[in-house]
Order: sequence, then C-alpha cells, then structure tokens
Amino acid sequence: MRFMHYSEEEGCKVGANLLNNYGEAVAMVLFVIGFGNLMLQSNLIKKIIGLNIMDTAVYLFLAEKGYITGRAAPIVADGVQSAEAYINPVPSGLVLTGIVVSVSVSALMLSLTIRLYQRYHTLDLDEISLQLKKEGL
Amino acid sequence: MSGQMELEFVQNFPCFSIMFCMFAGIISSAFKEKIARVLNIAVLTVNIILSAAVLLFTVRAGNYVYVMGKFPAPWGNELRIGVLEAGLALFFCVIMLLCLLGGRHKLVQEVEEGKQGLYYVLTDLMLSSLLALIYTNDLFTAYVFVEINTISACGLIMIRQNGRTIEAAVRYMIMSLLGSGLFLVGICMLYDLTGHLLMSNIQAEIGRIVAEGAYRPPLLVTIAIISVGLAIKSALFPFHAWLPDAYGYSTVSSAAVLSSLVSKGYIFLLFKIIYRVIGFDVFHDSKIVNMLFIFGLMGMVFGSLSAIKENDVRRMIAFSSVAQIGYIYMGIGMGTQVGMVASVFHVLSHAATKSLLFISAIGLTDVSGGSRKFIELTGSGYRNKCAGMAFSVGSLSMVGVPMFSGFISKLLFSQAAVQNEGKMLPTLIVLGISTILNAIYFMKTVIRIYTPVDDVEYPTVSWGENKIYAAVLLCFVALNVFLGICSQPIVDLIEKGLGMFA
Amino acid sequence: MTVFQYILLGFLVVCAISVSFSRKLLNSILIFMSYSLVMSIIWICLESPDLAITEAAVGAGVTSVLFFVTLKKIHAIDESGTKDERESMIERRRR
Amino acid sequence: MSRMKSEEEYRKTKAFHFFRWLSGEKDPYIGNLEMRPQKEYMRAEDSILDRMRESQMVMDKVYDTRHNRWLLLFRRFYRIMAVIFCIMLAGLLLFTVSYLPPTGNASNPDNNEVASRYIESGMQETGAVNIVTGMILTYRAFDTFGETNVLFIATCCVMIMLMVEDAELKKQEVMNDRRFEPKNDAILQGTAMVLVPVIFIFGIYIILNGHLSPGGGFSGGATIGAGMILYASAFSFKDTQRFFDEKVYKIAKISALCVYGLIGIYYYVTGANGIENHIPLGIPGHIVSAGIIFPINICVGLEVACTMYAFYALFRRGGL
Repeated sequence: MRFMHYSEEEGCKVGANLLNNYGEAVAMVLFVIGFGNLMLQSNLIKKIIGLNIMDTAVYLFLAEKGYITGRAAPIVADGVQSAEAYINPVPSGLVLTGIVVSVSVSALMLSLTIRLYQRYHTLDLDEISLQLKKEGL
Repeated sequence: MSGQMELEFVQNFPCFSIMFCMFAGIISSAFKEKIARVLNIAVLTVNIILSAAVLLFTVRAGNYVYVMGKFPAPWGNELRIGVLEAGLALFFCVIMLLCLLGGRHKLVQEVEEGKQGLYYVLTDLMLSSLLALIYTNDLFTAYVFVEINTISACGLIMIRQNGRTIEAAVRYMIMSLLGSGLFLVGICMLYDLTGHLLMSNIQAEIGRIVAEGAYRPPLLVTIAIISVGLAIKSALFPFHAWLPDAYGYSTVSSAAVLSSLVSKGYIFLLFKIIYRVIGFDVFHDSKIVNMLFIFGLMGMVFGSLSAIKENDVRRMIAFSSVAQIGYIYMGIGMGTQVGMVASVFHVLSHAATKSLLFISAIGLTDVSGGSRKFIELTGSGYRNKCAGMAFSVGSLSMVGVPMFSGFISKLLFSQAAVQNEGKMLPTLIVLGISTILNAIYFMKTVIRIYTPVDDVEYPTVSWGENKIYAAVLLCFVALNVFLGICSQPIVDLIEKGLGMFA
Repeated sequence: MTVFQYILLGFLVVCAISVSFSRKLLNSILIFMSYSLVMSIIWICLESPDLAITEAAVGAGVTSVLFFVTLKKIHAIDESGTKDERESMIERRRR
Repeated sequence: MSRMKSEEEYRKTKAFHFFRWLSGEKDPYIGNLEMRPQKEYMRAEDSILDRMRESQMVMDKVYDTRHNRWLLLFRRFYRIMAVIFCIMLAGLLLFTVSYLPPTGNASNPDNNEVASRYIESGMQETGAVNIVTGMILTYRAFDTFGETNVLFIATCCVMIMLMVEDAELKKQEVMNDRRFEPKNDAILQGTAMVLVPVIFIFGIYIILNGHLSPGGGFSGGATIGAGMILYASAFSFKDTQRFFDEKVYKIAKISALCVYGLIGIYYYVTGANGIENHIPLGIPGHIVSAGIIFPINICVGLEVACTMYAFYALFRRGGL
C-alpha cells in the first residue's frame, strides 16, 4: 500500500509517453493558459474567455482519450457491432454534457458583468472593490 | 445485480426526494411568489419525512444500491444509500427549512417583488443538488450536480441586488469555477487511469493499480488535484477571499444556507471521494493529508484573527466560519478514523450553530436601526430578548462550552489528536489558541449586546411579534442542545456510517 | 493527417495566448470564436462528430453572440470602440 | 517712650500698605493696572479648508489604485505568485500526461468492458444507432437530466440579474437596444429570410435524427436557438414576439422539462424495481424508434432552444 517511496524515486525522470500524448500535452497547456487568464486577468470579459478556454481544453483532453487509431465514429454502420470497429463512446457523452454546463456558466458570468458595468462603469474587479470601499456600503 | 431484485418501497425514496425537488423547482418557476413558497415548504417537509424513513430503513437493513434505470453497476448511474447519507440528508433538509422560515421577513424586505418566486426555485434546485451529491455513486453525476450547486448558490448571493452582493457573487463564481475546473481534470484523469466513472469500480481499479505499481505518479497528482479543487470550492483558508462579502451582505437566509449547507456538501463529497473512490489507506499514505492538515491549522488561526479585527457582526460570523472549515479540514488531515468522525460531527454542529448565529444576528440588527456595527448593538439583547438569548447560545456553542454542540466536536478533535502521535502537539496547541480567539470575539459580542444602555432610542421587540422567527430560533437552540447533550448515539451512528462507507 | 492535427493544435495554442495578450476586447472575442471553430475541426479529426456539431453550434455560435451582446451593452463596440477599451472607460468616467 | 505717629502719616507708610494688602482690604495695583477683556480664539477659514483638503488627499492616496505603493506592491507580489503557481501547475500536468497511457492505443484501461458493452449490445438495448446518444440518454440518463436542469437554473439566474420589471426602464432598454445599428438592413433581412427556414429545418432534422445520425437534442436545440437569434437580430423583437413571447416560452420550457422528468422518473423507478417498462424500442434505424430516446431528444431540443433564445433576449432588452 505504501506507494510514496516508489513514486519519489521515479518522480525525477519524466515518463515515456510525452511525445505520444501530444494531444493531451496541448490540452493541458491550454488548460493552464485558461486557468491563468481566469486567475490573473483584471478584465472580467477576459476572465470569462479564459474560463471557456479552460473548459474546452478539458474536453479536448477527454476527446483525445476516447480516440483509438484507425477506428470509426461510434455510429453503427451497416450492422457492424464489434468493439474493434468503433472508438470509445464514453468521453463523447461526458463532453456533450460538459459543453452545455460551460455555456450556461459563461452566460451567467456575462450577465453579472453587464450589471457590474452598469453600476460602476469599469470591468476591473479591483477597481470595483475600491469604489465599494469608497462609498463605504 | 442488486438492481434486478425486488426492492422495498422505502428504497425508492432517495430517487423520489431528488426528483420531487426538481419538479418543485420547475413548476414553481411558472407561478407567483406565494405558491412557490408553499410548494417549497411542502417539498422540504416531504423530504424530511422521506429521509427519516430512509434513515430508519438503513439503520435496520444496512446500506444498499439503487440503480437509476435498467442497467446495473458499471454501465448505468447509481445511487448508494447508507446510514450516513440518509442522516445527512435529513439534517440538511431540517436546517434548510429552518433557515428559509427564519429569514423570510428579511427576504420580503430585501428582494424586489417580482423575483421572490425565483428565490424558491433556486432553493429547490439547490436542495435537489445537495441530495444528489449526498446520494450519488457516480463521479460525473457528482460533477454535474456540483455545477448546479454552484450556480444556485451564486443566484442566492446575488438575488439581493446591491453592489456588494454582485461583486461577491462574481468573486464566488471565479473561485468556484477554478475549483470545478481542477475537479473536472481530476475526474478525467481518474477515468483515463481506471476506465470507470462509478465510485466502487474506480476503487477496485485503484487498488489494483497500487498493488501492481503502474501509474503511481499520475494517481498521486490526480488525488492532489481533486482535493485542492474541492478545498477551493469549500473556502479553505487561502481561498476564502469571496466569503465575507458573500455571507455578510446577502440576504440572511441565503447567508445561513450558504455557510451551513453548500460548503458542507462539497466537504461531504470529499469524504465520499476519500473513502469510496481513492480508498482510505491510499489517501492516508499520500502526502496530501499533511497539506490539508496544515491549511486547516492556518485557517483556524487566521480566520479567527480576522474575525477579531472585524467591527461588523455578520462579517465577523463569516470569518468565524472560515475558522470552522479549518477545523473540519484539520480533522480530515489527521488521516485517522477518529479524526474523520470528529470532522463529520463538526460538519453537523457547525451547520446547526452557524445558521443559528446568522439568523439571530439579523434579529439583533433589526432592533439596532438596521446597523451591524458593534457600537449600535449595545444593549440589543434586552430589546429583542429571544434573538439575544439565541445568539448567546450560539456563541457559547462556538466557543465550546459544555452541554452545547461545539464542545463535543472540540472534545472529539482533541481525542483524535491524542491518538495520533505525530500531529498531537500542533493540533492541541492550535486548538487551544483558536478556542481562546473564539472566546475573545464571541464573548465580546455577547457582553456588548447585554451591556445596558440608558437612553434607548430603538424599539423593543417582544417574543410574540414575529412568532415564526421566535419558533425557528427555539428550534435551532433545541437542535444545538440536542447535539450537545445526547451526542453519543449520533457519534455511534456516524461511526457506523463511516464503517459502512468503505 | 497527423501533420494536419499538429498544425491545428499549434493554432489552438497561438489563439489562446493571443487572446490573453490582445488589447482590444473585440479582437480577443473574435480570436476565441476561431478557437472554437478549430476545436470543432479537431474533434471531427478525432472521430467524434457529435461533439463537433455541438461545439460549432454552442461554442462558436451562441457563446460568441452572447459575448458580442455583452460588448454592445458595455459600449465597448461603438464609436469609441476603436481605441483601447480602458482609456475609453476612463474618459467616460471623467464625463 | 515712643512718639506717636499721626494717623495720616501712618497711612502713607509702606507698612500700612503692606498690612492692608495682607489683610486683603485693598488690591495695591487697583487703578494703576488696566484690565482688557480677552477676545476668544477664532480659527481661520482657510486653515479649515486646508485640513479638509489634506484629509481628502489622504483618502485619495489610500484609495488610489495607481499611485498607492503598498497596493501596487501587493498586486505585483500576487501576480508573481500566481504566475509561478500556473507554471508549476503546467509542469505538474505535463509530468502527469507523460505518465498517462498512450493515446489511440486500443489496450488502454479506458477501453474496457463498459465501452465494449455500449458498442456491442447498445443497439439492442437502447434501439439507438448513434451509440453516444443512446449512452447519454439511456445508460446515463440521470446525468443528462441534471444537465438540463443546469440550463434551467442558469436561465433563472440570468433572469434574476437582467430581467427589468419597471415599465419606463424597460422602454429605455428597448430604446437604446438598437443604437449604432441600422434599423432595417436590407441585406441582413434578405439573408435572414433565406437562411432562417433552412437553419430551423436543419435543427429539427438534427433533433429528430438524434438517435440515427450525429447530433441530438443539445446540438439541434442550439441550432434552432441560433436561428431564432438571427431572426430577432435581423428583424425587431416585435416580429419575434408574434410567435414567441414570454407566455409561450414558459409553457414550452416547463412542459418540456416536466415531460422529460416524468419519463425519467418512470424509467428510473421501473428499472430499479425490475418492473418491465412498456416503452417499445421499435426497429433500430426508423425515425420513431429507440424507446425513450426519441421523446427525450425532442424535450431537450425544445429546452435548449428556449434557453439560448432567452439568454439572447435577456441580454439585449432585459425581457423576453
């Protein structure tokens, strides 16, 4: 059960699949870019774009995971039903669920942005909190 | 295949309770505020009855698996109901009902007329998502309902529309979206490593992985990512920037529900993941427990310090809930069974006490001209006797005076610390420090509200004027004292449930 | 095919970085729209057409439209939309 | 014997004055010391103004975003820490990816009995030719119902945020809705006249063939919503309200969700209790087949279309 020791001595060298998993690598880079936008950008709209980039990066990761080389899309064509014919359908379902979640979340964030702008005429969250301090609400 | 065998009718109740909440939310979005409120209270009462029946059944017959649909374990969705799940569902329904009843008069004042119906829609859907988070046996279902929970919590914050609440809602959304992004990545990696989404199958696969020794580093990173994501969502110490505004300025029932239920839902999901997905031993062997432990200790101290600095009652209570969440994570971070039991009990006691504090604080501020500053609150305990009594009970329980619930959880925490030799000293020291700090700021408030002031320009409220409010406060106090006095059966129940969990 | 995928993935990264560093909000939203379209093409290459259709309709279609309406609401695309959004905001506050 | 001094001589001596002063009969300085009434201290106006200006300057210095040194320092520190955190996260995730099983490999752990059962017996068990649709609407139906509720609750929150109840505020919103836009653009309207029916038909096709071909409720609903958005932006909202106003929206959305929920609860309960549910699967490949998938696709499509259009309308003019 104690697997920490092994992982520490393996942890120094990077595993072998990095070049093979280039899709996942790009997805993770995109995820971090979106994460950083969501965390660092002062402009709310760019925060929301970063949120969308983050979500789509995760979905790209899932889609890459579902892909199997040389197999077709999971739609039964002329009665062939062997598991060797089609790619893994599960990640597609998960991504289909996730896309709708992300669009609703971004719509909610955009509505909040509109209201904040109509009140304070700025998109910078820190300036908004400073104005709130000033008006001492 | 447990799905195919004949079930008792009681076993359908969890599915029914989730679906009832969703139906209530959907239907009441068509009607006016009055019908929505009646529907909401009816659904909450029905849910209390159903959860109580499920709790009795599980205590009698042990835990069982409920297949949502025709297809059993690795193929379809599942609910898994045990003692702990049923008890927590019952508790959450009771707390939510009391919070909504207690905060209603403020809701009518603070939310504009046409939008009070939507408030009850949000609460219905939030309750359904909480129940689904409690009952579900599937990680991706958990993710979807975490999103529902986040969106409805944001709606509860922003429905009182002033600048503070909208800004707080934006900050809350940003933090919790960072958290859910990390959580989703963790789920995807787990799926990639194990090929399952159902908790039981994932646990079996992880056991095999750890035994074989393949994929150890990604598994470790995955555990870390999931824990950090859920910690961000439940406002662990470094990530609590959104919390004081969100709790301090939203309408009072929202503040009570958020502080007592929403974060607890995420924490319970973390419990489930530790026990049922990753496995307790694997989680205990990883270094993440120490990380959670350290952050919990920091939260206990810094939350209390910033609560001492506040001069606004509701923000002070909000900061103290940062400290209490630190307690819970400290209990998780001990990595022992006893610590887990203490954390679960603290979830219960904190939910009861914090909502009591919020709702009684609103009574005190109402008789002080609506101002939350301490200087205005002087003597308000005499002007609104019932709220003052309830507030002092809550404060005593938070400080950890015997015969109240907070004392029991502190006792359990210290027992867990004594049994864990490595982390005993820091735990006991920080527990003592944060108890002293709690005592400082809560006793300051209690003394302030019971300081007699000669020229009283504010009106005096008697018990009978708002009967529902007084009754809610009495129920909360009774719940608190019940948790404090006959705690042994509850602790036994929690231990039984955690035993069934693994 | 793999070369095509390399190109598209590189385009994704370029889009994401340039979104974060572009100064005008309108440009960043247009770049994000093309990002979604490229993403849906990649999903077609990955043999999942359902995702491609949904992403093209939701991500590239509706989400971008919502972004544009938001920009219009906050007056970032009107006669002052040509200059930097921040300074136009500052001068609006002076008024 | 001492000689007596006369009274008037004695009154001139210093001793007499001294003793008289001691006994307090008379103040020696009275008469030869002038007393002036003291005028009270009065602060000058400009000093008050100076002080107020100073406090104002202090306030500005404290709350000034750009010139407050400590605030800027804190922000820079926060940014640097966040950048470092992001870089560490990137390194960690890439390190993890390098250990994950290889892409496109058929023997990965995620291509296990679950996926193979979905593929091999999915068509017989769900009646859907499109395995993904069959999976998300039959095997994992609970997820999808939760997801539909995510859309619903997001619409509720956007309504709370942007719905304008007040009458003249609403009129004002509608007034400045079309600023900087041509009212009746001939090119746009002509294109919309041609495109909107095509888009609607395409969306309906996607929804109805969701179990036979790529697509399904979500993509088709989003397509129909995009068509409605195009119609509403080419013409005015009045033309849209002729066939889609708030009442229709509420009826459509709530009926769709309720039908979906009823089908779902019937399906869950019968499946869990092992009762045979009486929904025929039909022949795979026909339009009306695949048991519960066909009606659920229609409901989801309706819900998604309503939601997308509602987002747009609420953003544009604070009401449907």
